[in-house]
Amino acid sequence: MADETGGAPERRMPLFRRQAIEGAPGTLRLEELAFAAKFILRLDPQAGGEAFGAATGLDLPPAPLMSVVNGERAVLWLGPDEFLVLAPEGEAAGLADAVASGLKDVHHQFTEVSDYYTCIAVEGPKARKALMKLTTLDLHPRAFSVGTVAGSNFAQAQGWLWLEHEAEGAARFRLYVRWSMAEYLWGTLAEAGREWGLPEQEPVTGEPMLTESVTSRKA
Amino acid sequence: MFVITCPYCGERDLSEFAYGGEAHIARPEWREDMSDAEWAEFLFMRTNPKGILAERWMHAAGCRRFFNMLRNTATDDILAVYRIGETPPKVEARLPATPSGEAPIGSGNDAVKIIQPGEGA
Amino acid sequence: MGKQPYRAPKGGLVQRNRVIRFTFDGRSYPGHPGDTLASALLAHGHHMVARSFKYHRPRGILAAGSEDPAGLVTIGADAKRRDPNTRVAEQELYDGLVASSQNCWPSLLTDFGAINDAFARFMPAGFYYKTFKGPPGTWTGLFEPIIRAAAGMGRAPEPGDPDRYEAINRHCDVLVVGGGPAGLMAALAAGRSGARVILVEETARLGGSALARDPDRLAFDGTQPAQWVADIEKELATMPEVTVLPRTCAFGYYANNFVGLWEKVSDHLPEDKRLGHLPRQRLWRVRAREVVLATGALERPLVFHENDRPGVMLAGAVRTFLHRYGVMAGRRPAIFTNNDSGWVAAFDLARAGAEIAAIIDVRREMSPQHLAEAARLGIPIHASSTVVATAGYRRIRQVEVRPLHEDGTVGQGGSKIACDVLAVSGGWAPNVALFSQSRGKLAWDGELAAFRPGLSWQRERSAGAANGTFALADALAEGARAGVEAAAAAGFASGDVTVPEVEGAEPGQGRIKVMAELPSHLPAHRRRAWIDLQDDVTAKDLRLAVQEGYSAVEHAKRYTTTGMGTDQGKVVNLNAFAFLAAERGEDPVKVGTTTFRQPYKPVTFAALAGQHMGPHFLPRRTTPMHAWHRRHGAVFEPVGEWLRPRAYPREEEDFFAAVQREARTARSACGVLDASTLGKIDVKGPNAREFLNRVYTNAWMKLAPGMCRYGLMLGEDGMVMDDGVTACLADDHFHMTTTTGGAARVLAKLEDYLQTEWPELKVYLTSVTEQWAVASICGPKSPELVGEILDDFDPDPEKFPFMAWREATMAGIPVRVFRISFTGETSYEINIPATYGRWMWRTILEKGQKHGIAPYGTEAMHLLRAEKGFIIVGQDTDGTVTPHDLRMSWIVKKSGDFIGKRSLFRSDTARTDRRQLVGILTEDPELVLEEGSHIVARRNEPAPPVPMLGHVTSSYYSPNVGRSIALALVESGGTRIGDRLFATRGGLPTVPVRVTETDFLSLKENRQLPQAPREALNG
Amino acid sequence: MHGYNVLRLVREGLTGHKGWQPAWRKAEPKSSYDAVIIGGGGHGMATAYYLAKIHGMTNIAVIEKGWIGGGNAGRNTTIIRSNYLYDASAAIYNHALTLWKGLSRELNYNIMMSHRGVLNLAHDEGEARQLKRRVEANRLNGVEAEWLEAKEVKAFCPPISVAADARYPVIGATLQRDGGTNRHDAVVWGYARAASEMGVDIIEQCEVTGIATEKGAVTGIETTKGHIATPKIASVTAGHTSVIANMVGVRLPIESHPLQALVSEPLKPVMPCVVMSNAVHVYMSQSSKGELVIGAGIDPYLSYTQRGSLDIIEHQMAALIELFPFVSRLRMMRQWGGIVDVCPDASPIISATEVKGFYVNGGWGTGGWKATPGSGHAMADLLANDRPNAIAAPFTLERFVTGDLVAEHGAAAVAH
Repeated sequence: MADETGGAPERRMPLFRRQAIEGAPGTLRLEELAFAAKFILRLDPQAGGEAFGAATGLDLPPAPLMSVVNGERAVLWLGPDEFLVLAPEGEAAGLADAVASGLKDVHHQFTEVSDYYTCIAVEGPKARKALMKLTTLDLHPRAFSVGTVAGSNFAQAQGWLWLEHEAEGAARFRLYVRWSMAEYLWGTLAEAGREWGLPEQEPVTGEPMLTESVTSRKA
Repeated sequence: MFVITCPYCGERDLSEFAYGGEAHIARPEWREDMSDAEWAEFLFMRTNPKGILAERWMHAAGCRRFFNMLRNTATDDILAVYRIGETPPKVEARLPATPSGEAPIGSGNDAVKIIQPGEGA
Repeated sequence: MGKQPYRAPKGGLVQRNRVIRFTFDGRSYPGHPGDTLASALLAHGHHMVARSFKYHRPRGILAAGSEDPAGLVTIGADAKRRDPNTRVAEQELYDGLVASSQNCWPSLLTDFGAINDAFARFMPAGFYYKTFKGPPGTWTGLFEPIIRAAAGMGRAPEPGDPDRYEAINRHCDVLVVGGGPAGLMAALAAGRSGARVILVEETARLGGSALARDPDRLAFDGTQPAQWVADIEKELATMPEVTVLPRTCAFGYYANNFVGLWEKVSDHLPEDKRLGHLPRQRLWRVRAREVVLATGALERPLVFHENDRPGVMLAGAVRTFLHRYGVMAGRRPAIFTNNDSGWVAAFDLARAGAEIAAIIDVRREMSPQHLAEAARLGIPIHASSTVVATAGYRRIRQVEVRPLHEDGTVGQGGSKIACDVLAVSGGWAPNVALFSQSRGKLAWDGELAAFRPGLSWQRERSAGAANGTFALADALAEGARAGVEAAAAAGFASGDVTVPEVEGAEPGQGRIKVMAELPSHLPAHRRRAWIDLQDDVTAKDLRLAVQEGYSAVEHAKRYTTTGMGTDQGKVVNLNAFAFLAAERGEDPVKVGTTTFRQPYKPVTFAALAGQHMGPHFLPRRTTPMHAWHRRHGAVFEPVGEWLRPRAYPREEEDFFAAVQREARTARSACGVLDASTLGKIDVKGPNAREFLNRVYTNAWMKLAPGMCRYGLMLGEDGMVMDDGVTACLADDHFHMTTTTGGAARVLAKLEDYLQTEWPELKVYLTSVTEQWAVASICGPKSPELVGEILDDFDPDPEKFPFMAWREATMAGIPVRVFRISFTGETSYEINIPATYGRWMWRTILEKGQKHGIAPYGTEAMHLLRAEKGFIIVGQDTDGTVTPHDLRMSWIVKKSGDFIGKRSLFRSDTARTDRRQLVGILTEDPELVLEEGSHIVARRNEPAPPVPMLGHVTSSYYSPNVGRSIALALVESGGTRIGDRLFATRGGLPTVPVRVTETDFLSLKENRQLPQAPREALNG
Repeated sequence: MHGYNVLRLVREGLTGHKGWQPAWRKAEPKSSYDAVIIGGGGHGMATAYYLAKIHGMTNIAVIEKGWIGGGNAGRNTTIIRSNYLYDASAAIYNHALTLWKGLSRELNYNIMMSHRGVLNLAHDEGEARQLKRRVEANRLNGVEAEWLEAKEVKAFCPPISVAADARYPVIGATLQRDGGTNRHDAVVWGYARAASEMGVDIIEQCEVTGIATEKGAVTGIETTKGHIATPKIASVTAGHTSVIANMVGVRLPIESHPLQALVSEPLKPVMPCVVMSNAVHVYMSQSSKGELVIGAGIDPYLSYTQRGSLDIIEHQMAALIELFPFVSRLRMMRQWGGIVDVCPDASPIISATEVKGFYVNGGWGTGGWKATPGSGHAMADLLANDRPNAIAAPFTLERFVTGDLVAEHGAAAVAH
């Protein structure tokens, strides 16, 4: 088959088949963001927050559900001793080394999850409403302001929602979801946006399965 | 389908949490002479109260932290949330109305749905 | 039929200038936008629309809303869009609507089922409990099919529903249920405070009872009702935080102020106008800080002989049809009432041009004001009278009225009055369904002779008629107050609301005279006074229930089926409770009510499922190599949420042949398995080893960096829960793997121990399952292949031994290579960052081609591991199996505690004659046992119960052993090696088998496979 | 006994049904009984009936805090089957099934025992493997069971979807042909009527407030209708077993959970049998009245609130539509909840306790209804003879200490 050439390493995101989609103008847009470095940091902020800051130039979020952005790097609060650290793709190795040496005397864990998670950008004036078809989080501007991070279930997929930016009523959310759930979540998000004209995104289904039990059939 | 206040993330829908069973059941230290009955007590025996229960929950879809909660199992009223390792706070429950601890709702007892003579507001 | 003979000359909120057409039972009729199916049918004088459940009696339209128990039809021309049991009073009319009657054959007017009615005296409540008790089988075979065919109502649609549905979550500060006068005021007040408000109205437009009044005789601050409502609606629309939802029913009030709303988005549109981008219906899952219940009141029917004829309607419904829809329910109506509200209906009808046949009032004393008005309008009055009989088939045509004595008997004489509709009013009761669902306690109100909200349980308040406040001015004030208070309780300063001045207020229902069943000249057992019009429960049935001891309200309900119809007794239950109280001679408070359950009215299944149907039903978790698997003909199997390739059948190869080929290739050349789905957990911290020591049954203190170890994890009950290989990355850093299905459970359990049981251990866990795409390459050619695909890598199994791992690169991409094996072959498990997984997989297969590589699926994997006797947790274990039962005692350390250890010493768990895992070889090497076959001691099965020694957990035809193989859990299996036992085969003759060790490949290598005795070969 | 039959019905029909007597006496408590059964549900009534009928103990009372049959008896989805995996379970559930078959005649009360057949679906090879193992165990234990391939499933139950591209395709099912459904209220009323006729006192609206003991033995029971002396007390209060046991300090391995069910609006016959699915997590049958009776899972947390919630129902509906596409436009008419007490091994407790004279019958989890006659039969025997008979022996409390559990998680199946 034509595409069966090994060749140079080829990187494919989970939603590589999916183009960005958009509803009626000024409503809603979905896009899988380009590859970026992601790490899970497990660390007691009391014990190692300063050392982490010294090593990476990043403060840890001062309170739950908050994020800290410094240039192209960001830290998202996931739990009292758990953070998602974001950086441009090229900085992954350097970041890991910096943390390893800067925190070598502090009990911590810095695990690369760049490939574990992908990120779907959900943006536009209807972004909040579209996401509320999937999650029980209160996404009203009074309850979910810019910079907020929350882990929740989005339909049947766990994910991390970060309101990165909002201007003139158009919110830009980033939704971090694990690889294997991306296709499902994309389809469900698109379905939620049908009301505003998002095109239908037929999920990849129809895998052939056996419809009879074949245990121990004879030779 | 109640709302649970995660001690870290705040009010969230029940669907984000995983139930962890009765709280404050310490795993016994291993001893050669521990009796089967003693072990069974840890393994299986539960208070299962109709009333105030100390229980464990994990914020599975959020911060993944375990925490403890006091809940009135007769009404599902959540009375307190506290962190692992903390002692349960003193709480009062809206007490069940009938002697055996019958819930003030949903039983086969008609009295629970309707204000009976002499029952104050 | 172009005319609408019963359309009032003026009035109503329908668009009279537009005509739309609908069909009922195949006949086409005109109607207007704004009509319901009920109002459109009534405009043609069509009262009879249905048949009742049990006796198939003719049924008309009793009420004007969703509370109607009687008027049920099937909607929809297309069998895939068929909606049975739809209330005509609720269905909005649209152009092209197709309705048909149900529960009748061959037609509505001529229904053979009506024969039941002739035998009604032999079919009282619960008759079926006393009959049809023949020998076993007669119920299932004989009586039940007949009863079932007669029961039921409409027919289910065909599969293939073309419509979409969706669910939405929403939080708000104040949820107002009910768009009538009180609800409007509450929403306005709360809205002005800036609070987030949702206002829900069940019908198509706001206004509620204000629209059921003569617009010329009611004004709010001088404005006509419809205009007043429109003004409020306009103001609400300007408030960004207010959401108004018409056509939406608050159907369920759950814990913590969670309220389910059901919005009908497009059910009122012609089928060709239903917009594809909008769903048919929506479920709103609302979490409200405060709730205002302004759900209004429901009118009770009166219980009298022959009160079930089409044309007997609630007086309030008659008014609603007149003022809201511009329809005269009849030209010569009679009114039958026990309170003042029936009179008002009569006056409205008279003013609209009807000739009022009579007002029949059971009371002796009536409002002088009303008497004067009646006299002015020339309406005949029958005071202290009751209807004792009615006549008419398709609609009522006559009532027989007799005087009612103080002692509750009827006098002689009286008169027969011709009429074409009978408007009845038994008084109004607050609609407390949602309040009661919220766990609020009801209070008995003797003056209303009804229950009203008493003690609230949740953060909720009732207002207006729902709270028993019937006078319009008071209801408005109460609604406004409720809105202000609710907003304040939610933290919003009150908005400024002025309650409008009402002109034309009505005095209410006056003093009501409740009689559970109105008397008649007929003896009680001859009277047929309906209480439940849908399920055909009469006063007689309830009396019989009490007589037979089913007098508790729930017993009476269940014995007679009162209130168990699709209306769930919204209006009829009130009479049932009153009747029970009277019959038992007890206070209504003692009798109580049945439980007001969710939903308030029936809610579509698909709306509850929302968008999570069809392709969006459940996630299909897939690996980075999934597309390749699909393109290459993989057959999949669900493993938890994952879909894994099970085999890759080639053309003209069936599944079994594919598995055999894949398994052969894996041992003779090279095979590759997508193992990405295995759970992976990064374990790090100074106490990581101690942690592993406690969670696995074996010891971990000495595992060197660069090496791996297999571990079994138990539950505290000592039973095997999960297994996997853990690699030591550094002294304080490990890479743990779990089974595919167990990943989430294991991580949660490990976190549990760390956070709650052993907080002193410094260990962090992070899931890395999907960080890595994993290809497991095995077979004699695998070292060569691995050497080719990795950069500068020496795969020599001598130097890179079994159970070691190395870091390496593949075309420059860092990978981790594990020398671990689930097949017993030389194996390499390559982990690469997932985004490169697809590329890695293709590279392996391309470069493996010259080595004869074949991808293999989970089925071949299962077979390959069974050839070596390796277990699969969940297949060879079932939650009742210890490591000792698996004869894996070698993996259980003697010293130190671990999860589940103590349980292994319990008296039963420590027994040595438990079922143990052994190999099973059929004496006929070609015979493959069915998994789940049982092992027994004797060839011939005795009569049941047959003593069972165990069962087959895994069974395959093994191409590499060259015969069938099986694993089984067998009682004292370890001591039976070599024994001859028998395997059952679903009733076929048992077959002889040999108990063996489990590593079949070694048995073969060592020539220890048992030889079949002659008799087996000879069959 | 004042018999129920067609002739009598016709006669009464002609004379206004004036001759029917109360089905059971409305008894008030006597000062003492030979035994008191707490709980007027199916199991409690059956216990009383068999105590009186088989063991001749008629000086006994059933006390019920509300109205009889108002707890789980009136809230379950009435599925009857006996296709359990282990010998101990097969024995008790099949014993129950045998009793069910003749119960309408025995009680002279039509319990509408409909042997419509019960399908347990397999959606993957793992399930198929477990179910086939169960079928074989059933066969060897004399329980009617057979394996159907997908196309046979479709033939037996046409509305089911066996689409190959379903998220969880049906690959086969077990069928127990003599399984089915019955009418729950009728069972309770029928037992009550027959027991009352033999002299058993059925005392409603009587709530237990305490249990009196002396030297580790039961002496009486405190109720809202006063003290009743008795040497033997049977707690048959599934759902609330712990509440009663806590009164005498007996610790149990039980947790109580809400379990939900719902019905659709009535329809003409469309579902020919009972269908249960573990993977998709639903089960459905159609009542004689025409409603689709649908069960959901238990709430995962401990609770005694007998009420429905919405989240469980939503998931369940999606699953149901996946399996039975024709239901999407149908409507949920009523939802409710009951409280089930769940044992760690998904098997019941029929046991004496460390308190002499205090016996427990409970822990039936989500599937107690089908056992009703068998449970009552065994419990009566235990109460009368103070030692478990062969059927009850595997279900004593001892097993939680020794580890000899009857792990029926697979066969207990989806909550029902």
